[in-house]
Amino acid sequence: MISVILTIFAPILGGFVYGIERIVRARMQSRMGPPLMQPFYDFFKLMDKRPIMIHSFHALMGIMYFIAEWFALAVLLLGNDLLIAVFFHVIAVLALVIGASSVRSSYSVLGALRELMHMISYEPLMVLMVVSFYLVVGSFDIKDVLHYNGYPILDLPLVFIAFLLTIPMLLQKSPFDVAEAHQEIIGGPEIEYSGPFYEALYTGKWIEYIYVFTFAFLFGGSHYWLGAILVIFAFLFINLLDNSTARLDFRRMVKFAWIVLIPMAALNVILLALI
Amino acid sequence: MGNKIVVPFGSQHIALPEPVSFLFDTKNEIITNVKVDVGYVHRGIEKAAITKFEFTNVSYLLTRICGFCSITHAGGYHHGIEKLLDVEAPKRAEYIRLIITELDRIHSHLLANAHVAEVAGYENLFMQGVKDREIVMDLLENITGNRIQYDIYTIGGVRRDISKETAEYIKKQLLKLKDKVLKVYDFYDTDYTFGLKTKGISYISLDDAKKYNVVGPIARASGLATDARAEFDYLPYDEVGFEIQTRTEGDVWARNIVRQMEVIHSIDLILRAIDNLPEGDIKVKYKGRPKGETFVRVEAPRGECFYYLKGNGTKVLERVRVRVPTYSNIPILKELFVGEKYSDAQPIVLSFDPCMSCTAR
Amino acid sequence: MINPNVEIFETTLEKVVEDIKNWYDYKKYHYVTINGVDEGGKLRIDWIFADYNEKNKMYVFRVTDVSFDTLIPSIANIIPSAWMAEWELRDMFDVEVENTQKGIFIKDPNIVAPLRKDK
Amino acid sequence: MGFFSKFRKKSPWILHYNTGGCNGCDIEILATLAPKYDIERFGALNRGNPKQADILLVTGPVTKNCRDVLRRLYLEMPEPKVVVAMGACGHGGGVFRHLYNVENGVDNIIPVDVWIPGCAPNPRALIDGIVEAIKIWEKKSKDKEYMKNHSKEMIKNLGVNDD
Repeated sequence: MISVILTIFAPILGGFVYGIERIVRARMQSRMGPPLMQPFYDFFKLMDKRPIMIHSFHALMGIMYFIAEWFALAVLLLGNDLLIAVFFHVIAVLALVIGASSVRSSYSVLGALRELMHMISYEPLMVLMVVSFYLVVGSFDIKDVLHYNGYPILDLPLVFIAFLLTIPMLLQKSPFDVAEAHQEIIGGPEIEYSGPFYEALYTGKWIEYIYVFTFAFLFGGSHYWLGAILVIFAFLFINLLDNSTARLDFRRMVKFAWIVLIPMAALNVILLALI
Repeated sequence: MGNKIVVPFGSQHIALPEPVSFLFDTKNEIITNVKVDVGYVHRGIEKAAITKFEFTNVSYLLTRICGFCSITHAGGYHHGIEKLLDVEAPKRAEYIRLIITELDRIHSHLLANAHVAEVAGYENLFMQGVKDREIVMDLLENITGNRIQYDIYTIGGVRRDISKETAEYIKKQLLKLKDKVLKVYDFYDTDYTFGLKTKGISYISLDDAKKYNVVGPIARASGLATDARAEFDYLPYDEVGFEIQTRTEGDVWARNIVRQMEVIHSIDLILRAIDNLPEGDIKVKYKGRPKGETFVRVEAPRGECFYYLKGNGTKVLERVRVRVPTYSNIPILKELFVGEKYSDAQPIVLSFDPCMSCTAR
Repeated sequence: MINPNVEIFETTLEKVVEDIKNWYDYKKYHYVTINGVDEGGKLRIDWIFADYNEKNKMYVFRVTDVSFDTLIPSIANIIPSAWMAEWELRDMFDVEVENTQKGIFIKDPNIVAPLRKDK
Repeated sequence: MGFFSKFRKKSPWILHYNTGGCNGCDIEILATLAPKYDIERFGALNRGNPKQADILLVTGPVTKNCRDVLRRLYLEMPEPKVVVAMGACGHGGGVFRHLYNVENGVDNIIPVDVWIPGCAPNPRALIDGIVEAIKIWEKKSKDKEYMKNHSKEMIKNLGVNDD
């Protein structure tokens, strides 16, 4: 029941997470920052703008991104296979990529290509993480993970660290905000969306927050307090990282993911399988 | 990624405060060719200075060439026109001019450095840099009455004096600023990701810097010790002990470091200037009309600024020629892009601290 | 009057490139800019240089009485950064300079040679 | 959409374009983003993207080379939108009035709603101008101006007949 409510209200919850994040970021930069409700103000403003679309397919792909993102979250929360949730997330990002590369703007096309680089970097790791959950818990089902009596974080410390360092890639945060890169390609894939269509992307991002932090929560197993601590830790950590790093090149991101993060997670999985 | 994508950078772009257009041909995000258009800001100031304005008012026009180095333009013009009129500003006025010029340099350098951090994706460093800069802006507002366009120069002196209390206030605030600047300096110097983004990018060798006649912090970052403050007599820099700051790395990182070093040196210069502030008038009367011609070099925050003035004994000058620092740095900037990544293009452009409104006038 | 430390080399349009080539040493001198002055129907062009080592010292190669329809030689192959000043000279005075194009600053075809007094 | 208009005044996204000013105003815009003035308190962000912007912040006299870019940016912004002209140069050219390459002010090219005086305007003046712009923006949105077509006169002024 709680997961149904969580799924339905995921955009709203994600909006609040984003609002908190904007305040935290502003305070870290010694600013006041916007009010907590700011993302919703943005949301309602965008709804009232005149809809301008490049072509209908482009707009459709923007909405597809939002729907697939929500669907991935629903699959994740409503107790289906974790692996399927990961694949639905891939579909969501692919919709974004296809939409972005269907227009002529070079920023949009560059952003789409960079978004693919993001996928190459983090998707193998997501799959590895799900597999490691299977090895620990013995099931792909979220319910079993949440009822697992041990502490997955103790079995999977390296996977957790690798996942922590992947969050900046998933949520477009500073060392790896390559696809969004506001000062380079002005938002990348989202540049050509406007008004209500941009809204779909904007809220899709909020859902992604919930999607990502759910995974962080799973590392607590049945100990929900541990999960909550891990989520708060992950939230603060990525904000700190966001505020203390410069943006790196996409080549460096892919290298980092494949040379450091994936071997690290794989090592954890191998050790787990041996023991 | 992508066989050949043409990426426009400007004339409207979030990383650029002013209109300049670069058109990059990229292949896998590596730049293979570049087209530059610097003419967006051309307003025709040189023409207006010799037709519409009398020599007493030209200064107001010339300071509005650029908001960053407005005081340098006023300095260059007034140094030249005072030569032509054969007046000499009193010592106290010269010192006040020096103080304002150096304060202007500090705020310009801090903003330039912060902007490089911003386009490198390091938003927090931008915020910290600009936060410190507000101290200087307060000082400037305190002394001159405005934050950006000061117009404190007048022929034969300055408009406003620095009172004893203000001098004390400046000293106190500058010492505070120095601590803060040293803190941020540490970040520019040692931050790992910022180093990854800036070290070794767009390297200019000493030989290239000389061949292309690079000026300002860009030249000094390559080890070329050129500075109009040392090479031309226009303000009492010798008396306050000016030294040229150089680095030898010649990349984006070194340019930031040079600017940061200059900020600290400028703070020292101002402190010394305030300690030795001579007593006396701040303005002398002049008479006559400008006649003859003169060449002036002054140091703007971005480098050497050249002025040529020619008067013919009437109220209106015959020729005003302004050659600004970015003007002589654009040729090498154009050469630097080829072979660099597109994601490094913004730090490269901003590390030159380009001033298009100066360049096109 | 003129600054006491400015050294002026009077030369002619045919010889100026040769003169600069023989004199210029990029390790010692610093190219500043090219400046044109309209002296009542005739153009005066200065090639201005400064010294890295000597304080206040400047050198000027000066060609006077250039009519507006002569071709002005380019020094861009001696000093690679000189092209900008040459392009600007062309825009501002509507004179022909070797290897230049119109339109670095002035793109409107209605505006011709703003710094010339007869236009 | 009366309900949504309630939230309108809290999220102005800014597009900034310099049309040939002296940078002074642009420095102040950067200062406004920075900690001391922090315009994000009001929800304002510097988006740099005409398609997602609500307020067009123009600085400087419009030079002839910048004119077309400015016009295009204005047309690319979806309605409702507000134009703010910042600085003395924007008001009829300022010190650059009647120079040969200058178009004398922003309102010769696009319709302007708010003027911010000063050379250069203080960041406080800029914030005040943005607040003023938000009021006009709200009114425009209530009048559903974005549902109407541009008047013939304005289309002529913008020169988009043959675009």
